[in-house]
Amino acid sequence: MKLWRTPLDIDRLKIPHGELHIIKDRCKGCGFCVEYCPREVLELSDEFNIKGYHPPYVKDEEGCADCRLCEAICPEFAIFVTTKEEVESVES
Amino acid sequence: MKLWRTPLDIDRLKIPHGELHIIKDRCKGCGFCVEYCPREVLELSDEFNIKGYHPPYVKDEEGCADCRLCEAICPEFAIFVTTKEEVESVES
Amino acid sequence: MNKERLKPEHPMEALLRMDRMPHIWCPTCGIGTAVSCFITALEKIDYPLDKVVVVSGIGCTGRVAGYVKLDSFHTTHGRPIPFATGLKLGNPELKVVVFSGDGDIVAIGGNHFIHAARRNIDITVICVNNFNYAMTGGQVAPTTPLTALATTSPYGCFETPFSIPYLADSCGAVYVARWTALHIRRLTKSMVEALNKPGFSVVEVICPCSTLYARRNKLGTGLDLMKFYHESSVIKHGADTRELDIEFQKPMVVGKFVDRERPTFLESWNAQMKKALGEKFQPYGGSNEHD
Amino acid sequence: MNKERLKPEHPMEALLRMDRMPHIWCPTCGIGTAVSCFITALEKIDYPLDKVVVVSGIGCTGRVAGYVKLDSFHTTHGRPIPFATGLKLGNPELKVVVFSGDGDIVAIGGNHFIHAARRNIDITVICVNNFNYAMTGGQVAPTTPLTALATTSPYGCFETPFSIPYLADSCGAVYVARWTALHIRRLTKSMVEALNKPGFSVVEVICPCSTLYARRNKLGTGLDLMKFYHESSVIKHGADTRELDIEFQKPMVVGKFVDRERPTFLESWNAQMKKALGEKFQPYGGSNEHD
Amino acid sequence: MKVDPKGVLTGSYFLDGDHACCEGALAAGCRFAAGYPITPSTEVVERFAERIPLVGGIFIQMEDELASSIAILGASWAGLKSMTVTSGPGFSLMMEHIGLGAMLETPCVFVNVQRGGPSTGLPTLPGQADMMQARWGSHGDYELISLCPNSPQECFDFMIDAFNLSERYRVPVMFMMDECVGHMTEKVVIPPADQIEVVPRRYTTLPPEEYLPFKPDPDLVPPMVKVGDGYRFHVTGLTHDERGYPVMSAECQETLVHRLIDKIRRNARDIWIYEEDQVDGAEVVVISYGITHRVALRAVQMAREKGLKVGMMRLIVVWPFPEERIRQLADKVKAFVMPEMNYGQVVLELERCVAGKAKVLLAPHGGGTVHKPEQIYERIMEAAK
Amino acid sequence: MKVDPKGVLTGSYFLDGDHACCEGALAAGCRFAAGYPITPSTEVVERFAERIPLVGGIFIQMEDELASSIAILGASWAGLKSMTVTSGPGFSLMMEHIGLGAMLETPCVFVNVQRGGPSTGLPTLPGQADMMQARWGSHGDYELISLCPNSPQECFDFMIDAFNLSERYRVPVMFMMDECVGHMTEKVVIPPADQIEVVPRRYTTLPPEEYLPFKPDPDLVPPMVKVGDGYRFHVTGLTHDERGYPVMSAECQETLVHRLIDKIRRNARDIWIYEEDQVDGAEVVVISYGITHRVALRAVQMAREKGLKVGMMRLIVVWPFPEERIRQLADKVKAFVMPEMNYGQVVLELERCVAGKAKVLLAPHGGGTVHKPEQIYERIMEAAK
Amino acid sequence: MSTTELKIGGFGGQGVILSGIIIGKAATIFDNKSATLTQSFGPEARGSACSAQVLISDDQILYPYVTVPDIMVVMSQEAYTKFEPELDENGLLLIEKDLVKPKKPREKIKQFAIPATRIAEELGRKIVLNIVMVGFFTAMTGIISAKAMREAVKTTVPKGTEELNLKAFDRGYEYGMNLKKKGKAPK
Amino acid sequence: MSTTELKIGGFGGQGVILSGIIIGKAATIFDNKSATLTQSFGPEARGSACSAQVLISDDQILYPYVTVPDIMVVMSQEAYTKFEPELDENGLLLIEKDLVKPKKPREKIKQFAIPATRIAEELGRKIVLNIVMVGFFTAMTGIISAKAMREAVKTTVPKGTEELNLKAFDRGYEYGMNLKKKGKAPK
Ligand SMILES: Cc1ncc(C[n+]2csc(CCOP(=O)(O)OP(=O)(O)O)c2C)c(N)n1
Ligand SMILES: Cc1ncc(C[n+]2csc(CCOP(=O)(O)OP(=O)(O)O)c2C)c(N)n1
Ligand code: SF4
Ligand code: SF4
Ligand code: SF4
Ligand code: SF4
Ligand code: SF4
Ligand code: SF4
Ligand SMILES: [Mg+2]
Ligand SMILES: [Mg+2]
Repeated sequence: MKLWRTPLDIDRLKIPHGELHIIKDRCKGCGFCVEYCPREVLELSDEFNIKGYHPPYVKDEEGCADCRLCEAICPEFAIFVTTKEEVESVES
Repeated sequence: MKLWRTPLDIDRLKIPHGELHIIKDRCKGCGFCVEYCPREVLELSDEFNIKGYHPPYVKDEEGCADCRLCEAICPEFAIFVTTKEEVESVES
Repeated sequence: MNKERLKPEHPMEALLRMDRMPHIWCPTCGIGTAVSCFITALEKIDYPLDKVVVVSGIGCTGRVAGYVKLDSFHTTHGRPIPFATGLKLGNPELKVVVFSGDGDIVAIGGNHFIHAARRNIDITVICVNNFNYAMTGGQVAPTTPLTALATTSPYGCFETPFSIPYLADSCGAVYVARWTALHIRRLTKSMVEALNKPGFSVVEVICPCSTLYARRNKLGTGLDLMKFYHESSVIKHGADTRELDIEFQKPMVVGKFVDRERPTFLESWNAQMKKALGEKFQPYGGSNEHD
Repeated sequence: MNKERLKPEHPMEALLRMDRMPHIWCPTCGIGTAVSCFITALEKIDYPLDKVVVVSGIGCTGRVAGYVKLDSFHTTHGRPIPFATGLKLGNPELKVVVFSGDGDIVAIGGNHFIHAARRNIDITVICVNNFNYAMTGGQVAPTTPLTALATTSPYGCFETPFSIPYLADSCGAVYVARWTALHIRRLTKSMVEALNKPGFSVVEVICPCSTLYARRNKLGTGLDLMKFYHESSVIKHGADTRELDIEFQKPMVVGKFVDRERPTFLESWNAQMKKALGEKFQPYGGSNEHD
Repeated sequence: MKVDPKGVLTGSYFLDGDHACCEGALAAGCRFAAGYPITPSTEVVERFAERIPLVGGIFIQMEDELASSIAILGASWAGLKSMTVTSGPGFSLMMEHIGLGAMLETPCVFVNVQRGGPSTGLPTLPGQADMMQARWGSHGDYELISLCPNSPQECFDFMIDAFNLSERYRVPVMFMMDECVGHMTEKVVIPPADQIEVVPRRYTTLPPEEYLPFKPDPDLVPPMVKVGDGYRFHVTGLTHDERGYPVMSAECQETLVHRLIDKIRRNARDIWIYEEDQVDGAEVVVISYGITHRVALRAVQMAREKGLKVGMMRLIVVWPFPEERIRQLADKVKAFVMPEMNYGQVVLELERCVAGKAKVLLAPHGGGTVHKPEQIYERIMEAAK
Repeated sequence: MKVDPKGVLTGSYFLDGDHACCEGALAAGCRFAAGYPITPSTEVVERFAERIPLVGGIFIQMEDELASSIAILGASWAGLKSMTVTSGPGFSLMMEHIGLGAMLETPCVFVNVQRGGPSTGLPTLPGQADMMQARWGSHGDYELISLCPNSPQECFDFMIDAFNLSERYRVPVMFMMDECVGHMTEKVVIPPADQIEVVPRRYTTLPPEEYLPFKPDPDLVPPMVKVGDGYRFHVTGLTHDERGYPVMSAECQETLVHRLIDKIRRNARDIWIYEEDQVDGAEVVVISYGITHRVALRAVQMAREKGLKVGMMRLIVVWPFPEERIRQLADKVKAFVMPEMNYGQVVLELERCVAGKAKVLLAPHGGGTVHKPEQIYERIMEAAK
Repeated sequence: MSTTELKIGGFGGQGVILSGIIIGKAATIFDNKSATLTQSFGPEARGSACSAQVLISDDQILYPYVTVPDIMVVMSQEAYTKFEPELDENGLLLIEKDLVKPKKPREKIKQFAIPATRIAEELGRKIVLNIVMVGFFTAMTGIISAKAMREAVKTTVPKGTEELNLKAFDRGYEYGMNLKKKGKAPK
Repeated sequence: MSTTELKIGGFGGQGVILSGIIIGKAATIFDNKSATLTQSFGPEARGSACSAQVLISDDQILYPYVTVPDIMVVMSQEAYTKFEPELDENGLLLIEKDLVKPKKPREKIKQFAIPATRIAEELGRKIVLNIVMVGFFTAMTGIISAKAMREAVKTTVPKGTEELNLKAFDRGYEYGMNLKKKGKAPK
């Protein structure tokens, strides 16, 4: 097993996290993503989209664990996650 | 329980038995009755009926136990049994 | 002791359309025997025979409706069950019997069979399983044992057949039995029980088609075949319905497998409507209508 | 680690007909989630997606074929299974998926379902059970739980529903699972397993119709209902399929219930013909045809 | 005969055609419906399911249309007036049992709320393209009766006629609505029960020994019996003799099937229902049925405003087709125009009966919506040329 | 295109029509049949079941006719030529999928060996009473092609035409045999494979990005693709646009359904197949199809012997009906006689096209056996009066 | 013109059809007029624009369709966008104030708005917004008597909700009458 | 007359249709004639009278049905009773000796019998009685060559039974030729 060298700056090593993309006008405000996000990252907004629904917004930008449950659960294909480029992590 | 008087002539007391009626022209000679009669009372004849089949005949007139299996098994409704009037029995 | 009748006539004649005899069934075909048992069963149930109706589909077995002297309907292939459903719901005091073939009941008619069982429509289904579509000349059926020959499986059947009792059981039938046509007494008894049982009851009658199935598979005469099945079958009341598969020329399990209680369709209708509508409900059918 | 895409687009777009979005499904309807799981499953199976075909019947779920960017057929109500059978036998190298509703699969289509299972046709059936006929406005279905309201059971459903896994099992399906639409990971995994399994595989997806069923039965929002089922359901792999009935607003059992081996229809055809015809047999289908 | 008042919801209502159709059935005494949901007809049975437990009768949603269409035959023989309701795809599935109904001479009503076809087509939008199917859709030869209402009130009224005709002639009657009429809401007046005349089932008066289930009266219609009354009768879809026994011969076929056909053809004068308006002296007569009639009215108005003498004939009973009347009109007018929501169906019969004596112009429309009145108007003007 | 020789059983045989029909299908390249047994058609699939494992293809006996009739559509899209075989009651059950086949423009062949109807009727005896059903039996508007052979040889020959027409126009073709032809045995000559011409499926030459599955060529027929070739296309029984996507509008309906109809109507001249004999100068022309043609021949002989000028026209393609030719003939002859084994079906179209220009006499027959030649002869003599 | 053509638009779930039914019922059953209601709906319409068309006349109605609406009631933006252009150039347009952001109306069109949703919410059930609109319609058009309309509301809405709905009707009606009083509306 | 009309009658299971097929095949495939075989069968016919009709001609056959048979081959009493009256008044009637008890033949009818069942039984398989009859037919009518007939028998009967069947054919044929030699039959 390969041994990693001790990180230079342990604080800068983050768990990988996700960047959320919400296609607002596709959303029907069902709340599945909000309800099932294990990190409680999302919340329904007050804003109306073009169809008159309240799409979610990212309440806790940093909290997302990139688990992609929201992406999988959304019945409207309206939310997805990309892995954030971890500029701050030791290994790129 | 009512007690029966001893029969006057024990020999004349017979088990009830059946009289066979074979509607020859209805028979298709399948042999079910012959095969399944528990008393081997029946046998297929050599005679042809109107349809060209060999209907059974009663080989053992006295052997029939009036069980009516032949009647029940015949797929052609071609054989049936009536209970013989037991003139010889003690109780009519 | 009965007086001998003056003019003895076959005791079943009263319940048969004698003006249509001889029937079309081949020599050694067991369908006639199944009918004979049915007639005996009718005599044993305590029900006015004017109120008993026979419904058949199309097929050799489907001809039964035409020979039994009751109100009787020879309908379309595969649809005797929904016709019977209409009859029964149309007049709940009728006792409705579907007497038809395996093709009728579980091939083209399979959907009606499973749904009527699920709903527990109060009818009795007597299904003659002769392992093929006989009337049309001996094609493979969903009951043909693996490897058996039939006109449309000329190289041997390769489709796993249905077990009718298992299918009936898994869809909710309240009474399920299987006998060969030669289990006269037991078959008759099952018919009586099925007729007396409220709800969807099924009696499978094994009688391999002697003309087409037996001949094509070189299984000897119809009598040989019937004897084989009758003698080799194993009676196992209450057997697990998952274990009732029929294999080509192997011993099979017969018996009464299911006898359970469930409210019938009409009982459920009446109960639910009463519950929901109370006094406003105009009950329809059931004994109150016809007492 | 992936480079962030320049123009991020939804990763499922490649497999969806984006020109047809938004889809017709109501807010909080779980069908979309089931499709999402299906897309993920497709990405996980090792099969060229050009060779994967989706067949639907008619219904809300029946619209799936129209949204998935694969060769796809929106056929007639109740008949996706026999259409799929024709496709599969017509070109055995296809992977054929039937994605349709409970009405389609076990009401009008019940006969095809039981026969395809019996024959072990090598297709995967994904059946969305939303407890009613949704597309036509929320009528009672053979899956509606007892006492639930529907437009054609305005006083409460009084017919015992089918248990789809039990029906599938008793007719011979080789793989049977049930999940709610919110069991994302598990549902996806079952879809992958079903797609990889040769033979007739069935995945039931519970997602009660939020617009018609939930509203009429006053069960709150679709989210409430989905949560209820997701949270209250009990996972029981290998559960006895006879014990999978769904009762109105009661916990239900989910899991993978059946995973057995049986030769598929085409395997049986090839084997039987080879046995009977030897060299004369021109094998059709199977890998030899298309390698 | 007066109808059983239990089913009659006397009063004035604002109802759509589907609901009115259901009320018509109940008023006519229908006590059994079997159905399978399909847009745009489902409302008929939805209402039936709601109303029937209050009236005394039964509704069953069957597993498919094959089942519904035969369940109603069973119920009819059990003595109930019965119906099923469907639309295009379901109607196609009922064809076998429409034939069985004709062969068993079973009174019953098939309601088809027509939508756009073929196949799944336009499930929520109107069409009139099942008209030929209503006549020819089952295998073999037979004749039935088809009616077309054009408003919710007529859905109510003519359902009673439909049941009456079906009892009178012992035939399945096709009640050919369309999505427009089915989903259109208007005032519907339901009269008191004692103002509704229903044709009673013609039961035999003979004892079981003398009764033959398929021996016709002089009007070619055989009296009927109910199951369970001790007649021990037999009924079969095979070609049968007067006893109802199968007889497989060309002679029996000729006797039976010819009668089944003549039963309708020879009684056609009593079956035809149509309306006429200003046909006397008309140059052009517009013939239409169902909702299309109401659309054609506007086109006719437009043409009349231009001074054209345009008559209208509206078919309520479309099958049997009123040949006789058409032949009479054909001698008098210059042209006929027939708008249909299809690419030419009933117009073929019209053209046949006109036999070249006048022009016949079709104003076709694929369905999905009704004609624009202009489309019909143009044909009228063309016809007048 | 030359046919795949594997299915061609070149040689001379003494075969019945059902078996010849099967050989015709195999010779035409049919490699998939789905069926459900029904007299008098079952022999076709029985032979297919026996022959196909030797040829490379597959037969499946489905659970019912609903299933068979849609399985063949699936197989056709998978790239195989496919057929199903049935008779009256089964044909009625196939109506929904005949409509689907028309809507999806799926090449395939439906064989109906006609027996006596309606309903179960006369299962083992002939009829010709499903002819209108073949045209109108499914809901909605569409047009198909129907052929009628009159001998085992023609069962072979015209099955090849049936498959060819179905590929050429992307329509289900109805092969309307009857029990007589199906169960009649005669010499059948099967030519060598290289003498059999088959119409190849017209596959698109466009790449997936450009291909639209329902965009027609100028002849109104859209090229096709096979499943699994990477086109990721969609097909629906709903009214659809050229992409195959559902569009629920009257406009889309008009574009699509009108084209489906015109595809046949406008190409009718290339589809019609008929034979004529001595029609020039004839006073009376006898028009017939199927087995009835061979019976009519004797009647015509009898009339000719009496010195009457009688022409014969025999329809091989019955639908589309050869309107144009009938109109021409109607100008020239005094009367037409049409014998049919029904109480008047195709004769209605004849009468319509003749448009009063000549008499039209039907020689009806209920089926169960063929006409007595005298019955036709009498009508000819009556027509000549 | 003896026939008034009315079109009501909104999205599925707003009770568009029900408002059409109430108006038609009031006209036919309680006001002795003729009325024909037709509707457009479809599977595609789940949640998207749907409409009810009502013809109201003193005579029998033959041709049953609205061609050029004289009056239009609009409860959603999508319906506004889709249907407004159909309105007769002299037509009357009634809109839901918060849900519809109209463009400048065409020259001769009379256009009035009511915050029906807000009023409905005040009454405690957003769902009665359609009845508020119906009340507003009654006031602004006068073609059907308020009495008949109230009767129709009472006999059409689900049992147990009559009072609430009548209140909603009245609020809409009053709002309209006030507008009229202020001289802003047709009399 | 260029067309010979033949009817073969018996009961189901006797191979009536097969004999028709052999004759038709011999005519068409091996003797360059035309032949049309039609059959009557039905569900009612299980075990009861059934028949095959064959037209044999040098020209193309149009009208495909037997109307008045010139030749009749009868293998059962029931068939005899049912079909015999149809035979042409100058016709030829060939019967199975043991199975058919004929009445006195009509005036000009030529009638000959063969104990085909017995012959078949002698050959060990009662089932070939139909082939014996076919041989007898060949000898007595001469319309098809014995060579063609033998060829047809050989290629039509089940594989493995060719020899037996040819023997049966020959026995029937010889029986007929002998009858003819004895001057009892048409030449
Ligand atoms: C719709 C339809 N399809 C097919 C047939 C032809 N058919 C008549 S009977 C029969 C099968 C009979 O099989 P089964 O029900 O097992 O009865 P059996 O003759 O074996 O007793 C079939 C396929 C038909 N009459 N109707
Ligand atoms: C032959 C036929 N019958 C009925 C219909 C009408 N129909 C369309 S979808 C549907 C039911 C849909 O229910 P389900 O399959 O459960 O799908 P869901 O809409 O619930 O997803 C029905 C009955 C039809 N299209 N065709
Ligand atoms: S990826 Fe996971 S953690 Fe991130 S928002 Fe989605 S569900 Fe929440
Ligand atoms: S799951 Fe999708 S549709 Fe539902 S709220 Fe979240 S983004 Fe919107
Ligand atoms: S009644 Fe019994 S014992 Fe007598 S013959 Fe019949 S089967 Fe034999
Ligand atoms: S069982 Fe009946 S048919 Fe069979 S041999 Fe005996 S009497 Fe004859
Ligand atoms: S064919 Fe078979 S099932 Fe039919 S009657 Fe004969 S033996 Fe019985
Ligand atoms: S109606 Fe029901 S099943 Fe259909 S999309 Fe809406 S919520 Fe889903
Ligand atoms: Mg069977
Ligand atoms: Mg559903």
